Amino acid sequence: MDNITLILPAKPEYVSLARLTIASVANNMGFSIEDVEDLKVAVSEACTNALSHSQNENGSYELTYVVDEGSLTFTVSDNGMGFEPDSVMAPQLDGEQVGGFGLFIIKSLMDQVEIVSRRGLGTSIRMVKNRSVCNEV
Amino acid sequence: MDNITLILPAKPEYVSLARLTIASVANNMGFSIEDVEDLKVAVSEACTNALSHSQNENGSYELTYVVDEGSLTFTVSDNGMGFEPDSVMAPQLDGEQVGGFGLFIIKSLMDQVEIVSRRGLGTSIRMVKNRSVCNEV
Amino acid sequence: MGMNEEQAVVKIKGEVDIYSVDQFRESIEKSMDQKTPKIILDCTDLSYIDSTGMGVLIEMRNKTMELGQKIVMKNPKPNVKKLLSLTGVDKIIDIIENSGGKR
Amino acid sequence: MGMNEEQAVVKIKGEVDIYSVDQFRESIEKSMDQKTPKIILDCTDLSYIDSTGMGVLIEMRNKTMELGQKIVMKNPKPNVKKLLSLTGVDKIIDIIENSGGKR
Ligand SMILES: Nc1ncnc2c1ncn2[C@@H]1O[C@H](COP(=O)(O)OP(=O)(O)O)[C@@H](O)[C@H]1O
Ligand SMILES: Nc1ncnc2c1ncn2[C@@H]1O[C@H](COP(=O)(O)OP(=O)(O)O)[C@@H](O)[C@H]1O
Repeated sequence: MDNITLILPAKPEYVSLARLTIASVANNMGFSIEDVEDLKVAVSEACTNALSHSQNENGSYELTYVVDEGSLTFTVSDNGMGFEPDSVMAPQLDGEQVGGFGLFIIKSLMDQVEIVSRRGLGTSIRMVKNRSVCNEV
Repeated sequence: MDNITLILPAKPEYVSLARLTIASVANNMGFSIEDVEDLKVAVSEACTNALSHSQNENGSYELTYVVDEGSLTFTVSDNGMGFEPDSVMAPQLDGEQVGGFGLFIIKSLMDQVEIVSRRGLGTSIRMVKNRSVCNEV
Repeated sequence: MGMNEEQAVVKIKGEVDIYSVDQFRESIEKSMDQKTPKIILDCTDLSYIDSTGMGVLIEMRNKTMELGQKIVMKNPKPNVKKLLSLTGVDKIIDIIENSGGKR
Repeated sequence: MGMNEEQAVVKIKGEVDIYSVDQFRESIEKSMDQKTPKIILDCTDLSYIDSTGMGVLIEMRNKTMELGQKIVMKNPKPNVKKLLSLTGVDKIIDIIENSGGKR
């Protein structure tokens, strides 16, 4: 079990570093191309939320990747304003709603999602992607 | 001034992540292709030393990148056995010596190098690369 | 950007995320100014998009519809198509493949 | 790996660093077994090398010399050449460019 930590400035231009690093780690683990693309989206959505909803202009946020035999577990943690995960409504998929897709996309693409959030303290979202055997080439 | 921190497992397979991240940061800063290559080598040499000389088998080591207007400052810090930087001899460049090139290469490629090392506590090497105006295309 | 009488073509390149999304919006808005009935977003070189891009696509689709224009996405990669489908954006924006065959 | 009577050719691909350096050494050692007088390291697709690779190059150059063989590096990229020159390895290992012209 290997741990990687990445602390990024809370600025849009560094979200690509989160994608770059997770793609590299997942590639080396043998994830399929499709899974790697899913992981890039999931980590970006979590970073985007850390930036957009955390009011922490000059701050930073933290990513961790935990490399395991059969899975990649990663978390995105901010010190932002927090929220109540259970009160977030599922988006309408009729194409009329402009926002609110982030958490929905993460839950659709990842095998496990856990959100811990405290009002005024921050949010940590933990995602797990299993390396499916049948996806291996 | 933006700060990025990366904590990596002290294992050879993760040194490429150090290269990947510094190349991405330096590219976005507008460093020339040659400078980016130099930065990749310098960060790798420092990581290789952190792994090779730090006896910290199951440990980790830390990288920081500080993005400034005109320069990229980065450090590689380990909790290893430390050494006395002043007692390291310059390598012989007659092609007969197999090792001892790491610090020499770093000093050749970077604009500033500073080593802080404490026996038994660890080593931190700080490197600066200036974005030279004349290198810009 | 290219055009003929009927359609404007915008080439979307690289990654659309929270950093580049404003530029993405602007390039579509710019092509709207040509007032062609059709606006083709050529996605051949679009390697990545996420919810920030989906939001802009919906926004721009609604805006063009009001003006009697229509956005069409051309040749999106599998990962892009997956997001369009997941968010239902493919129900309101037409997608065409490279050959020109409608999906 | 290819060979004719005179020379063995080893294609070196990707990155040589502390992780891949053992594989780099092994591929050179393997080509030594063919006992050709010349061993060409085709570096066309070698994108990165550092001091770990320089160490192996010196080691292998010394070993082949003892056996009456000779290592030649073919078509290294500018960043690779820079390291060869910085460490003086280019003084003991010949470098040839793609055209075959000796440097
Ligand atoms: N890291 C976070 N910090 C605070 N609030 C968050 C965070 N992540 C999500 N939220 C809340 O959850 C809601 C839904 O998030 P999401 O599904 O990503 O859609 P969107 O970000 O487009 O609103 C957000 O509007 C926000 O109120
Ligand atoms: N991070 C480190 N921890 C402990 N010792 C170090 C570290 N970095 C360098 N050294 C010492 O400095 C010497 C020279 O290092 P270097 O120039 O990189 O060559 P090499 O690693 O090939 O010996 C090493 O042999 C080692 O004794």
